[in-house]
Amino acid sequence: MGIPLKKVDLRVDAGGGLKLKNPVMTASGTFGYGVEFEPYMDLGRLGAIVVKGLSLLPREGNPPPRTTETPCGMLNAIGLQNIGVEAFIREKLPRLKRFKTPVIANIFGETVGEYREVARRLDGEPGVAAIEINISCPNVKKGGLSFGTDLREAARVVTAVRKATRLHVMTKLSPLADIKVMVRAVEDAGTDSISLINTIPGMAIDVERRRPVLSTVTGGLSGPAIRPVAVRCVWEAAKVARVPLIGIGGIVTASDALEFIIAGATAVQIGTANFLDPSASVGVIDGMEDYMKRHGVKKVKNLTGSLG
Amino acid sequence: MGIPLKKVDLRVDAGGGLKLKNPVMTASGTFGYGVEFEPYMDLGRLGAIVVKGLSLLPREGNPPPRTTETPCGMLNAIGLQNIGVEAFIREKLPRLKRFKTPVIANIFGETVGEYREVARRLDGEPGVAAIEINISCPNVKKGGLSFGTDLREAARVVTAVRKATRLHVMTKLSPLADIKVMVRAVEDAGTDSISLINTIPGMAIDVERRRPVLSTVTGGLSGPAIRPVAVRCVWEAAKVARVPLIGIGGIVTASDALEFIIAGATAVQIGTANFLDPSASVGVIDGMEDYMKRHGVKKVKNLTGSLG
Amino acid sequence: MSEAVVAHNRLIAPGYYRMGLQWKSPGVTPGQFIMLRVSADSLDPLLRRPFGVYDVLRGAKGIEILYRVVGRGTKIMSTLRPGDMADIFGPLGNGFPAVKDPGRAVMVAGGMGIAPFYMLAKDILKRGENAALFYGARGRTDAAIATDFRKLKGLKVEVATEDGSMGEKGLVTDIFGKKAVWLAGEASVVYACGPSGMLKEVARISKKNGLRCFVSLERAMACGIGVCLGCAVRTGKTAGKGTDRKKYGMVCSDGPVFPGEDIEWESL
Amino acid sequence: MSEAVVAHNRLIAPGYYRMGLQWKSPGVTPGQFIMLRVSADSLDPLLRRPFGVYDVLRGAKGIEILYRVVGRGTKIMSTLRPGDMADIFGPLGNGFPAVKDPGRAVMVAGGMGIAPFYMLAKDILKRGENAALFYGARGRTDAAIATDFRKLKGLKVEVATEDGSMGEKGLVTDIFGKKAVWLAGEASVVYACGPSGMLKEVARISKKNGLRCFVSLERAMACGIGVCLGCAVRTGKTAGKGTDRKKYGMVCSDGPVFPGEDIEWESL
Ligand SMILES: Cc1cc2nc3c(=O)[nH]c(=O)nc-3n(C[C@H](O)[C@H](O)[C@H](O)COP(=O)(O)OP(=O)(O)OC[C@H]3O[C@@H](n4cnc5c(N)ncnc54)[C@H](O)[C@@H]3O)c2cc1C
Ligand SMILES: Cc1cc2nc3c(=O)[nH]c(=O)nc-3n(C[C@H](O)[C@H](O)[C@H](O)COP(=O)(O)OP(=O)(O)OC[C@H]3O[C@@H](n4cnc5c(N)ncnc54)[C@H](O)[C@@H]3O)c2cc1C
Ligand SMILES: Cc1cc2nc3c(=O)[nH]c(=O)nc-3n(C[C@H](O)[C@H](O)[C@H](O)COP(=O)(O)O)c2cc1C
Ligand SMILES: Cc1cc2nc3c(=O)[nH]c(=O)nc-3n(C[C@H](O)[C@H](O)[C@H](O)COP(=O)(O)O)c2cc1C
Ligand code: FES
Ligand code: FES
Repeated sequence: MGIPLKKVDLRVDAGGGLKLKNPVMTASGTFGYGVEFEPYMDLGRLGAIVVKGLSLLPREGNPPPRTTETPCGMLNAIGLQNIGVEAFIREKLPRLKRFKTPVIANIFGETVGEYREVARRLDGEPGVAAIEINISCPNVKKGGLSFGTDLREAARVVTAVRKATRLHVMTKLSPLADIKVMVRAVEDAGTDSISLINTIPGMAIDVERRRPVLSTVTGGLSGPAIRPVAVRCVWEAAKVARVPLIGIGGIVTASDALEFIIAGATAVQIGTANFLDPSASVGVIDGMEDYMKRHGVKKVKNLTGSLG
Repeated sequence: MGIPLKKVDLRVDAGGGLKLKNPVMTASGTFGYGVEFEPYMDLGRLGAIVVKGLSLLPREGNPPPRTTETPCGMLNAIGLQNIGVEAFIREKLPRLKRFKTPVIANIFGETVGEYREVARRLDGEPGVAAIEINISCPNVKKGGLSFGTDLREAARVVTAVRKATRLHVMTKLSPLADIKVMVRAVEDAGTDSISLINTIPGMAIDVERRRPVLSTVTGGLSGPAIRPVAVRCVWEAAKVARVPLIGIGGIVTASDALEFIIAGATAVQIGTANFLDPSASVGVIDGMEDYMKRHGVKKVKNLTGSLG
Repeated sequence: MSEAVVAHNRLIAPGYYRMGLQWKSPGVTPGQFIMLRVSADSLDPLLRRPFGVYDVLRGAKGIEILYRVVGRGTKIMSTLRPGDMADIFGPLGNGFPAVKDPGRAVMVAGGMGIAPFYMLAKDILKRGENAALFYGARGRTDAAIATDFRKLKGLKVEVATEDGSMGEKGLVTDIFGKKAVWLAGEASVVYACGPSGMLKEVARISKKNGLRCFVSLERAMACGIGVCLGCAVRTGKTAGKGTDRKKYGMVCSDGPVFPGEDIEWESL
Repeated sequence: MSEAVVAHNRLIAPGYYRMGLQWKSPGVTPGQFIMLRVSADSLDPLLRRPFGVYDVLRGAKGIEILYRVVGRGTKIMSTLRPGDMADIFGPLGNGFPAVKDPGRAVMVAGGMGIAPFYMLAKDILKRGENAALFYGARGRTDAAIATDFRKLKGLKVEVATEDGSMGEKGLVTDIFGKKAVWLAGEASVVYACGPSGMLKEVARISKKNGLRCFVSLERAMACGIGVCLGCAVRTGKTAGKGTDRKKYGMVCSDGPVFPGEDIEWESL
């Protein structure tokens, strides 16, 4: 590292057969089913596309209001509204798989059995490269975070999904989990990689009306506000993890993304920033390339865990 | 509540003999030893002043850099630099106690014994109204957060301090604690009130140098960025708490403070906002009074837990 | 997303501004909106703010928006000056549907809800159709923003103010309600935009009188393109093609304009 | 804290601005600084930014600062226009100590470190004492900000640029080092401000030559008044009155000016 370069290698290996042309994915729930972004960018440039959380049956989500802005962040309580795994495969996947970008299906269930069934349905579906298990959604009554903060439950979900599919299995952690032990638990249950963090539970009150802003009272905090917490979580996970880590939380610029990679992540996901600029992730990829050229870093994978 | 009022009652009873003329205190570590703010405001207007964390012996704190800005927040890793409890009593207290504002001593120890000794030294010291036990500082190697996330350790510290003093005992929780059970644990150990939250552990990386920004790698995140998380913590605590709660985290305006009170806090503390404006807390008091007049709320205590 | 240049940013009534934005915009349908990033150098306010397109600049060289300062974002916007850059995204949403041969197109606007109607009114008049605007404001000052509409030849404008300082004293739904039967006789189509209480009432009156009615809704928005699923509104009939799995419509992408009868008004 | 009005905000060299702030300021000692809140309507950037006082406006009607755009905060500042409000807090810090009968006051400035010396130079010259400025910049463009100093009658100005495009080619410590012996003979006092590597070298040269030396340090600051304990710098001798408990000095309240020999340079 040192001499400026003309060409750099952005490829990363996220383990379990998941190879990416660059380390920048879009985060679940912030990029729809991917196809909505076609008018605004070249989807083929992305490292991977993680689609909105899918459940076995369609879910209608929570009543509005579902989002509100907070300082440098936002709260959401979408409640995993989605068209269901069948409709996804039928209606969205055919279009999505035409791009040279791996599609990662984020999945959710209210019971371990539901997680398993969604995974089974996706297994072997051409065009699906990996499954991201969401055990960290704070916005649903059943499932979600109740699995994500309990070591035994988390392991049960991962084991069940692992058995149901030969696809790469990525497990998405909550910042509320005891990171180090949770990393071990999901690794032992067979996850191929770990993504973190999901949103941080938070709430906002409309003081004029003395009512919660969100219909569900609490929601999940995302955006730049949470970045320092997310980087710390990745750094803690990196101390013990044996599988690749995917860093998520408040990334807007290449510099933000590099914080995660230097802290120990192999790749990153861009969430809320897609709302500020639908092509934010392309900007991050370009900026990362610039950085590497400037610093003479030939392979982005050499940056992972390079904190001095 | 409803008809606009000319006069309102801002007094609150924080329990355990701690009565305040209004619910707005300044948070530990952001208001020095209080006296530094004399040139900028009337210290007599504050509900209470919580001074910088005191230890048995002076502490020199962590090497610099100790702070850095983050989106709508800041990270600090001061490491509890302080002049020690003796010097505080000798040099700062005489001046501070001349104001008609209760002084709350925030205390810290590396062992349970040290907490007890600091508390004992403050007990009966005229001019000290309460002790706030900091079991939630993320910036010290020993003590601090290691007590704050372990139910048994937390209870041991509170029990020891409780026995060492007849002063009001306030226990300050970390957002990383399992809030509901921690509330119970410190209540059972005899705390008179609970303040929350302390900073959220976070980190920032200087990507150009591939080095942590803070000398200690991780630090504590404070400021508006964390407010939604803090309000949620207070709301969760309020569901189970029997003692008064003091809300802390990202308060800048009266509206911010009211979120905490409506969520269940009896009083609040202003931290990072003191750096934006040294008289921020007076602005919060005035704004709160305005709000009450406008909404016809006679007593601020009627707002506590008034979330509809 | 797209860099635009502020052409003008004029105070037109206390708290109300009209901002021209030079911008290579694709064609705009009346009723569509844009999302503006308030500050490029700051992450607070974080999210883009949605604004209806008020007009298209001469030669389609950009657009104009009409906005009221209500919070921090719009306050910051009001400090922008000609030549400043502004980051806009759009046009977004469906816009008002053109209805074949309406006897008369009736626009019912409450407060800021008047914004998307200027372009609509011009379009309708250009097509040689009849148009009327019912406008409700709090008082004379707010009502001043309707001045431009009075200059549109052929547009009937009726105003109601809550304090009676201009036009009739009362709500816009009062003056609209009085004329509804007569309008129904003309087989009019109703377009409404404003606070949801008002829209509900317009939809009710329209339905009662057999008037086709389209309402333009407002919701806090994060993405503006139907992907965050944040701006949900409970819809009945338009809920997807024969399935029951899409009970919520997204104001940004399924709307902001919905047939009045498709909204579950109790849920708003 | 205090509302000030922007009197002017002039680009004086690429990236460098001088901003006048009308403000009922208390008296300012050269070397003191103010903290400016970059945006009143935004919480990002959150913290105030510190700037040395460059000059006092005529009739003490305010102050002037000289700043370089380096990041978001200063970028936003550069967009402020005359008449805009600015929220400032200060003056803060100790300022340069006046030394009794110095043979000559020598100012050594690196880059932006020149800012606090304009006021100091004027004060020294007004007292009828001798003054010299050694100034180091990267190149001609940066060196342009020293223009004002050349107009101060009686001030000797020597410039070094890294690229040799103005004055001598080299570092400011080179030109200062060459004159140090001679200056020592005049019993001069040295004031230095700039990057810490440069300050360390100035302190070393001064010590070697028996020159009294004061350095003005920079640190990221949150509070500016010694309460957050964030801007710590390891000091040796000035560490409090005979106790060892205060090994860190606070740049904002114990400084920004420290005797050169009191800083533990290895820790910077
Ligand atoms: C499709 C659409 C078209 C719109 N067209 C116009 C227009 O042409 N002219 C105009 O002046 N306003 C319009 N609005 C409303 C405008 O978006 C809000 O006034 C603006 O976002 C407020 O931003 P702020 O930062 O000033 O206020 P904030 O400080 O964010 O909030 C102040 C108030 O505005 C409300 N608000 C905040 N964000 C939104 C939002 N996204 N949508 C609705 N209300 C919000 C808040 O609940 C609060 O009551 C439109 C909204 C939508 C959804
Ligand atoms: C006592 C004191 C006096 C100063 N006087 C002047 C002056 O007269 N003119 C002038 O142009 N600058 C001066 N500075 C530096 C000035 O404060 C920073 O350039 C400014 O805060 C950068 O803000 P930003 O948002 O543009 O940059 P950021 O985006 O915050 O950061 C850009 C770069 O500036 C550095 N920086 C950020 N904050 C500070 C800080 N508080 N102090 C030092 N460096 C920082 C960062 O590390 C980074 O390298 C002074 C600093 C101090 C401590
Ligand atoms: C509107 C919204 C919807 C989300 N939906 C999902 C989801 O369906 N599944 C999931 O695992 N995470 C979901 N997330 C979490 C994001 O994927 C991401 O973990 C989080 O927002 C933090 O990243 P950010 O700060 O870059 O947004 C959602 C986030 C937002 C803002
Ligand atoms: C610079 C700094 C120093 C702090 N020092 C202490 C301390 O000594 N003891 C303590 O209990 N909390 C300390 N805190 C935490 C604050 O009291 C408060 O809990 C936290 O900052 C959240 O509130 P805020 O967002 O309003 O700042 C410190 C915070 C900051 C920013
Ligand atoms: S604003 Fe995101 S779906 Fe409408
Ligand atoms: S900036 Fe807070 S102590 Fe110096």
